[in-house]
Amino acid sequence: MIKKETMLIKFVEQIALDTIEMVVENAYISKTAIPGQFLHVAVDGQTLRRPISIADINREKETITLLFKIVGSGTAKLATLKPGMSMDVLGPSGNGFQIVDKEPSTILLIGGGIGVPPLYYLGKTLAEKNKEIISILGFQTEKSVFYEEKFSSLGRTYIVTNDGSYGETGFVTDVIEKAGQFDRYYSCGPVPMLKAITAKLVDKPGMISLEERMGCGVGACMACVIPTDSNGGYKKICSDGPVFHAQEVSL
Amino acid sequence: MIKKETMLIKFVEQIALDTIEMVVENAYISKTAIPGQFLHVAVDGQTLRRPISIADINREKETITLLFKIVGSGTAKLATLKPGMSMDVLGPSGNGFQIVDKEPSTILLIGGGIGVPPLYYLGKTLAEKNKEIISILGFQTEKSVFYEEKFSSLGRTYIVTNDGSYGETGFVTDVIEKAGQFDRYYSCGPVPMLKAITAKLVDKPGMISLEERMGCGVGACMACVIPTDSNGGYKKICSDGPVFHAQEVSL
Amino acid sequence: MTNLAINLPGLELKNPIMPASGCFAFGREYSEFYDLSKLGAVIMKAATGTERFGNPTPRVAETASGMLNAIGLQNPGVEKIIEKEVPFLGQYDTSIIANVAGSTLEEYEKVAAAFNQTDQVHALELNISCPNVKEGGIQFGTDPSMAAKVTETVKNASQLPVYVKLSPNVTNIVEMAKAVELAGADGLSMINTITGMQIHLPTKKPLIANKTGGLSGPAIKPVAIRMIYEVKQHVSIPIIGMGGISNAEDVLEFLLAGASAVAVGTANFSNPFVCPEIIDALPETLNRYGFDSVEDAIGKGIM
Amino acid sequence: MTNLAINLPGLELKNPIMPASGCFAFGREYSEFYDLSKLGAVIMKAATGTERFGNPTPRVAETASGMLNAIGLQNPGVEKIIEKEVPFLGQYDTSIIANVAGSTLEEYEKVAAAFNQTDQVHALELNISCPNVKEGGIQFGTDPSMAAKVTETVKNASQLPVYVKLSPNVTNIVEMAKAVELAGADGLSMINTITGMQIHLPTKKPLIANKTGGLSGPAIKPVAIRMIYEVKQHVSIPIIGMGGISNAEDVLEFLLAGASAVAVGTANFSNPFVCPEIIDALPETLNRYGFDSVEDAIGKGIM
Ligand SMILES: Cc1cc2nc3c(=O)[nH]c(=O)nc-3n(C[C@H](O)[C@H](O)[C@H](O)COP(=O)(O)OP(=O)(O)OC[C@H]3O[C@@H](n4cnc5c(N)ncnc54)[C@H](O)[C@@H]3O)c2cc1C
Ligand SMILES: Cc1cc2nc3c(=O)[nH]c(=O)nc-3n(C[C@H](O)[C@H](O)[C@H](O)COP(=O)(O)OP(=O)(O)OC[C@H]3O[C@@H](n4cnc5c(N)ncnc54)[C@H](O)[C@@H]3O)c2cc1C
Ligand SMILES: Cc1cc2nc3c(=O)[nH]c(=O)nc-3n(C[C@H](O)[C@H](O)[C@H](O)COP(=O)(O)O)c2cc1C
Ligand SMILES: Cc1cc2nc3c(=O)[nH]c(=O)nc-3n(C[C@H](O)[C@H](O)[C@H](O)COP(=O)(O)O)c2cc1C
Ligand code: FES
Ligand code: FES
Repeated sequence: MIKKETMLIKFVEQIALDTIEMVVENAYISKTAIPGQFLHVAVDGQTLRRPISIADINREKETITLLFKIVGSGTAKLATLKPGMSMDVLGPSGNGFQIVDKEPSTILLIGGGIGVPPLYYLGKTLAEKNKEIISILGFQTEKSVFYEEKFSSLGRTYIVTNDGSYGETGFVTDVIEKAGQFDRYYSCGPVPMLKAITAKLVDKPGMISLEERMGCGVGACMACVIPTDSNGGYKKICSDGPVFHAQEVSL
Repeated sequence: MIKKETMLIKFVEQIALDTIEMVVENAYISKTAIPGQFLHVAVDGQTLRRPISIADINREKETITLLFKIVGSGTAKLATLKPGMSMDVLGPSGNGFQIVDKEPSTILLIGGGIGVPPLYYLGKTLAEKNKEIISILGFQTEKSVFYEEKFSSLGRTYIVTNDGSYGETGFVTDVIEKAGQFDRYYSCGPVPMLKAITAKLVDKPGMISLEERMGCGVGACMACVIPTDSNGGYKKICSDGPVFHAQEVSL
Repeated sequence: MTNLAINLPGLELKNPIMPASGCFAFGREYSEFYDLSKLGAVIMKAATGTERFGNPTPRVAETASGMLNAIGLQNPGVEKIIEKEVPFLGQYDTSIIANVAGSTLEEYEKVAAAFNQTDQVHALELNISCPNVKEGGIQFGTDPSMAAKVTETVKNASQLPVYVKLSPNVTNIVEMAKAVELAGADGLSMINTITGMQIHLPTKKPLIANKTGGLSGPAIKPVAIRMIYEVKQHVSIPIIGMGGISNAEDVLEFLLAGASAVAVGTANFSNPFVCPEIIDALPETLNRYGFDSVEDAIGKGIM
Repeated sequence: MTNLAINLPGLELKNPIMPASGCFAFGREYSEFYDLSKLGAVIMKAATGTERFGNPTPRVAETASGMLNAIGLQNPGVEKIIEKEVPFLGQYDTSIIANVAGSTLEEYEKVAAAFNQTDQVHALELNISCPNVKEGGIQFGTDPSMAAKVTETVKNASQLPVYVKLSPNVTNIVEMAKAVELAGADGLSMINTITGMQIHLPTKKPLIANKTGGLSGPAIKPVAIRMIYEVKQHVSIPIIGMGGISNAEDVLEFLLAGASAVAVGTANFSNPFVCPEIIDALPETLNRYGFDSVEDAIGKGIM
């Protein structure tokens, strides 16, 4: 259930170009959130809240890690918050990634830019369930790369940069062959990337996490819809998503 | 000349009911400001700046003291600032109190509520010029009283509260007789008080400091005008004032 | 004890606070945050004759102290609303106001008539002002004779009191208000959003897919207050006020300007508890400024 | 090198940035902060036929991301402006635009004609939209035929190019723009303030002594962008855009919507250096979004 919670900021650090890692403390969120869910974060002076994915959780310490990129006024203000200050959030919001528990399997995680964060908590959770994890993480350039070691500790990890300044050159889709066999995939990133991936991997079961501009973040305003493939209905990204089956929505 | 200056906050403390004393550091303002001038203070998230009088200056330490009452959103936000943070101000603004240097004389200072602050810097400056100072300070209630000792160190000081909870009971005008002989007066406070004082002391030379809602604070927008007694012209409180000769303006 | 109750045509409100149409869907989502029985009333999302999918996304944009929206009346259609949503809201001890929209006179008539099927709806809010409907909605809201016509049509089709929701995008709001009063409106609801646009620099295109959207939030409050103040002096039907309300002081400002009750829209998005928090704060706020009841304050700012 | 220059009727601007009328008086105050020669142009405070003292105070109120003003055209009268203020501004290497106001056709005519005496004024901005003049100003600004009439009158009286400043307080801004274009306007200036009100809770009265005031600042930017975007597609005269501009990104947004130059009003009050700071930031901002010149960007957001 979504609650309005106050989170105590424990740690803030820039970990890549314009990219902030923030660790916050909250009992309720840390106990209840699952991978793929997000927090709807209030930012002082802004009319609307900002959706930010849950990048990691430490249940013992009751902390949540957020990773966000400074792209506009809201994220810029969030980046100025300091340990000891607090943050007002709604969460945990949305439906997370469905984890198929039964069989042993190999999982491909494909993240692009600031779509990478939710995949880390997912990957960690899957690794705890003894899945084999392969990760492909795409960034624009070397300076934007983050969490390479963290993903590497979960399994084989490929870094791709658009300009070739680090790791492989090109797009995440260029590396999928290299990654080898896998049973299902999970992806989050910009829509063009998700389009290319879902087209390429049309035969594999997969789930994708989507972004859209939001009003309420709780399913009440109809701002964040996406057409579904089945005849004409809309789903709400904030409450039906942000995670969908790869072939469920029309990108 | 008015400049746009950054001031470093050194000290913030609540000194009476909803009343904040703030000491800020700035070389230019501390060197150039005279009693009666004000600062036009930017407040994060507010469209307009807030005019706050200069309550004291320490030229050696290059600090300026501001005293303000929390009455709305702007002053409430100012009150949350902490030492080490900085403040953007325009100043020193307006024309201050004219000090008649020549003869030895007795000066009556009459302040009401949050009109008290500019009189302290004035009183201190006059005391340095060996004037005799008598002060009458009016407040709503005991909890609102501030700077009694500071004024007492300048000379005889009467505190008046509307509800009689401290000092004399009533209005500042009720105490003027008690104060005895004086040569000229300076006053700052709510308009009804200034009206009563200028009517009562019509035969004495005096100066009063006025308030009005401001736009620009530099004389460009015509928001802050007051009719003058001479036929029909308007003066601007931000640039012609805030200090006027008692009989110059029509209250 | 401070009296928050207020009686309006069709509506015996225990307090003057209701969520605004389109900002609260049909209550389900916010019912997980608090008991909707706390609310004076709920204004439902617009209902049209048949299901609508609305506009393409992006549908919202943030602006300084406000937001733009162009949802485009997405709703499941009036029949489904009556079947599934009204009974849900009917569980709560609060009044229900149905927001009626359409593209043609016939559609308005059909939607209004449909609500006669249920006795759980207490009043209609006639949305002649949604700027996001292209087929004619906007004309209804900006032409006094069209506005009068749709008001009459809906009055004839419905047993319920009708509050006509006015658009602020007009030269003369008083003329609009008088036209719909004359046509039989039982009350007014004002203001709807002001048409605006934001251009997204990276794409060099209007950010909202529909190009224009409706501006709401604190940015528009001064316009709402002005229009209510003007209209109140020229009509004798009550006004439900809205536009940028986010706290109890704002509510009092609307009451003083002439509103008899208020709706809260955009503020729900930043604080889902804004309505109950306002209700809790209202008695103290009224008292602080010398009022014993909501009734007392209505129109007291008019000089 | 990025080209900020833009040529408009009567105005060869070295950059598209000018302070808006009424927010900069006649330049004296801000000339103490920076060299006015930096500005593309200066739009002077409104001139009327004779001296005006304006409205009682309070004349301004703060609102969310905006402000209300009801100065009421306080100015020393056109003759004194020509005698004392124009020569002051004339010292600077910048264009001068005179804002012409009045209560009657005759007054507009007189003011416009008076500016023929000086060759230091480069264009007139015809203020038919000041909401704070009761005697008829508002009608000029909201009725297309009245607007056309005053435009024609002023065009006949003056040798200078005339930019008509439109009021946003209308149902149909395109109709207004087309009417004044047809009547001979050389350009448009938009938008003026939106009429609003704030009620002061402690006194239970409208805070502004004039009751209503004009809303300006970032709050109204979406309305300005929308109106410019709409009008640009229906007129062929250039538009000076304004309403809530406070940085170089805002300027680009106005250019994309169809403005050829812009004016900055309210933002001067919080930051006296806002105009020169915008001018300094503009080349980089244009480049970042792929433009080499101001000219390039004009109307590029229209789809
Ligand atoms: C479910 C979800 C999860 C997300 N998780 C993350 C994350 O973990 N880390 C991260 O860096 N970013 C994440 N984003 C994107 C993030 O929400 C935006 O970058 C952020 O809202 C931008 O705010 P701003 O004020 O800096 O930008 P501005 O452009 O100033 O914002 C203006 C408005 O547009 C909205 N907006 C702008 N870009 C986006 C976007 N891409 N998606 C949705 N709304 C947008 C803002 O929320 C705001 O309402 C997520 C988005 C969604 C929908
Ligand atoms: C020359 C001058 C000197 C002043 N010196 C002091 C001082 O030393 N200490 C102090 O506590 N107060 C002083 N004031 C009053 C102070 O400016 C206001 O209390 C303050 O602006 C209120 O801001 P707010 O946001 O808290 O209130 P709000 O009511 O939220 O403010 C809304 C708007 O109204 C304006 N406003 C509200 N009250 C006043 C007022 N009394 N005078 C002018 N504008 C007002 C604000 O500046 C703002 O633009 C002075 C005023 C003037 C004109
Ligand atoms: C996302 C959104 C959707 C809206 N949908 C409707 C609607 O369906 N019908 C309607 O009459 N008004 C609709 N409105 C307008 C609001 O009911 C209200 O009149 C307006 O937003 C002003 O109030 P506010 O500033 O409190 O949001 C909508 C507003 C928003 C922000
Ligand atoms: C205090 C003030 C005074 C104004 N006086 C005038 C005026 O005399 N003539 C005029 O045409 N517009 C006047 N305006 C309107 C501005 O020129 C401008 O059109 C409007 O404020 C929108 O721009 P902004 O949001 O950048 O302020 C005034 C605005 C303000 C805030
Ligand atoms: S953001 Fe409101 S429904 Fe998704
Ligand atoms: S505040 Fe602008 S002239 Fe005084």
